[in-house]
Amino acid sequence: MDPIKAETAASPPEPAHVAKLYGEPMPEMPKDLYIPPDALEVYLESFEGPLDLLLYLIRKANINILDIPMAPLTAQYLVYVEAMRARNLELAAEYLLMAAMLLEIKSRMLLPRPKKVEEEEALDPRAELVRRLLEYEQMKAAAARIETLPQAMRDYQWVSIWISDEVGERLPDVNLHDLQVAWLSLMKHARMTQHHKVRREELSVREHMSIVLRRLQGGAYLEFAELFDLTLGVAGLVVNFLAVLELVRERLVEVTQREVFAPIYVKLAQSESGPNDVDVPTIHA
Amino acid sequence: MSTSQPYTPEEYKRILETALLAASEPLPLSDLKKLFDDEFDDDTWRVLLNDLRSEWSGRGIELVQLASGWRFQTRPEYQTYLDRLKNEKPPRYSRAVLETLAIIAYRQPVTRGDIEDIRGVAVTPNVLKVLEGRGWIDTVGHRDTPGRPALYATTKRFLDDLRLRSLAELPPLTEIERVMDLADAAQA
Amino acid sequence: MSTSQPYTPEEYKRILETALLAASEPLPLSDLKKLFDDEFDDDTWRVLLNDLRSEWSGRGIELVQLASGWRFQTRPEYQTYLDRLKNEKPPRYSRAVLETLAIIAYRQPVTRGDIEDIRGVAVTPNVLKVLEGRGWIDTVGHRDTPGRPALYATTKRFLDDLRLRSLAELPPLTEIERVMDLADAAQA
Repeated sequence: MDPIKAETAASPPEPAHVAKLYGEPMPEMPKDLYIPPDALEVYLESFEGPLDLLLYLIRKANINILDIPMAPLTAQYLVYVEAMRARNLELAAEYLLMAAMLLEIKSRMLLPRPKKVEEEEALDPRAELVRRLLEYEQMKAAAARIETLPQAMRDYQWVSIWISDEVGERLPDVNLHDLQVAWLSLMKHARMTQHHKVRREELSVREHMSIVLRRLQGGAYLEFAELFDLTLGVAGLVVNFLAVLELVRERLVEVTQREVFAPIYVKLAQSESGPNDVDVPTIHA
Repeated sequence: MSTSQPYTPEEYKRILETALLAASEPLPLSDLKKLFDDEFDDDTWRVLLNDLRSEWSGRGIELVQLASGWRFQTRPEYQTYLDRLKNEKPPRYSRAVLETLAIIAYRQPVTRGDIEDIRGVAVTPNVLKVLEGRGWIDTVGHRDTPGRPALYATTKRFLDDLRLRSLAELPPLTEIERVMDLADAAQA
Repeated sequence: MSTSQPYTPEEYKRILETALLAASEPLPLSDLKKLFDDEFDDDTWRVLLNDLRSEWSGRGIELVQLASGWRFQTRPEYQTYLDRLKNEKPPRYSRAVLETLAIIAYRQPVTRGDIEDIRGVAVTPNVLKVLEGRGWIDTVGHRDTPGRPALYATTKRFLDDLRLRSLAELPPLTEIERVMDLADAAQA
């Protein structure tokens, strides 16, 4: 039997078990409180402690928690504790402590109330017990509420896709600003030694130098005209031409022509034949 | 896609989505902002995230905002299917664990002694270990009393796992409080 | 969605997608089959999975089939964004590497000697290896001088990675020098 279920089942008031005013005897232990002996162990162990057991007894008997009849409650409590002891259950010290507390409250309730001392309700010996019972009941209810909240792993899953890091090692990012800064520091350094004036136009010339050199890779001979990309427009062609001239000037390419009006060929400057082996006329710009 | 920046809102959203799908933890806005060089104001971010959230409506996973950030999670309606793939059942916590958790959640920060006072029984170390192991509680300090007992509180992870954005979203204790009000009234 | 079975192919696909998104390991077909009471033949499964795969094309994550099963994973192109969320600082190239790259970009084709002339210090082979390894520079020829030194130029990959259409889009040097003049003026 689950004490929580039993507690809920007890909530609609059953007239036979309605609590009387304190001082009157409690009704007999309800029949459904009877526990088969083999189940007793499991049942008793399902209580979370003396407060839980007391709450169960109070709710089961439909007692007003604010006006607990101490005598019958204490009696019932002791029955359970005795049952636990008889079953050799490892009885937590708290159960015995609570038993002592209940007996103490009960005895203080039996003392005649000192009426002359102007009605001090605070002196009700049950007050502290009631406070603890209510607080525990509140937290017990809160625990049950929390359990109903959707819970990760139980009611839903987190999504965490596999990260495919084929790249492996993380490569540094470089952006234009980095290049700008690098160049700036170079120029600063250069200024201290000599003055370098680099014009913007030069860059595109140098880009075309790289392009032409790439096309000549592998020792290919290209006809001069083939070096020019007609889609570049006039300005582009001029840059293209300047690039070829610059390549010649820097002796990076050789331009050859067998005879006047024969096709002009361009190839990478070669050294297999030796730099001084000039058996064809070389045009130097 | 390269190291430089993308251009269209679609591209921003794809990157954002990918980051959120791949994250192993909820991502706070401050982290999401690291994704792009461009700086958007918070309103733009909200639009971006809400857009993404509505793109996913009606699917099996949803974008949620939690205590510690944004995260994708499966919708509870799909759990019944996902359970079929699981070999083990999710942990079910004992009443001792749940009550301890409730006390820490609603009364934090509390010491083990506080918990024992409320529950009326000793708290076994195992109960606290279960909750710490799940990352739901941790020690936030020590009370300045003899023995300097540890003070426990719930973590952001606890809120995240229960889909709460803050402790204020915990179920209110009103029902029980109503009972207590009645008690006061009865005494008066 | 309830415990009863879905009806439309769309619903099947949504459940399948959700299971694959939530899985922490690749899911073999034998596992995926547990999702539904209905039994499909392997062809139907293939269609279902391929459909799902194409739905995700063009996104930041993709459905892939591995030896051990199916799983969603991020596309490598998005790695650079995901890296930004990691706490560790992004690696940086040394000043030597960046300056060498700048010289090759602006003055190409250049030899190692040219670079050394401009930088005023020796260029270690490692610096050029780093840039070649990244695919940002290569040898486009040899200068016809004693020793026939290699001529370095930037590659198309370099332009792509920096999202440039041509070298002409590099920050013009005039601008850089104006900045420098301003800096000098400010110092003076």
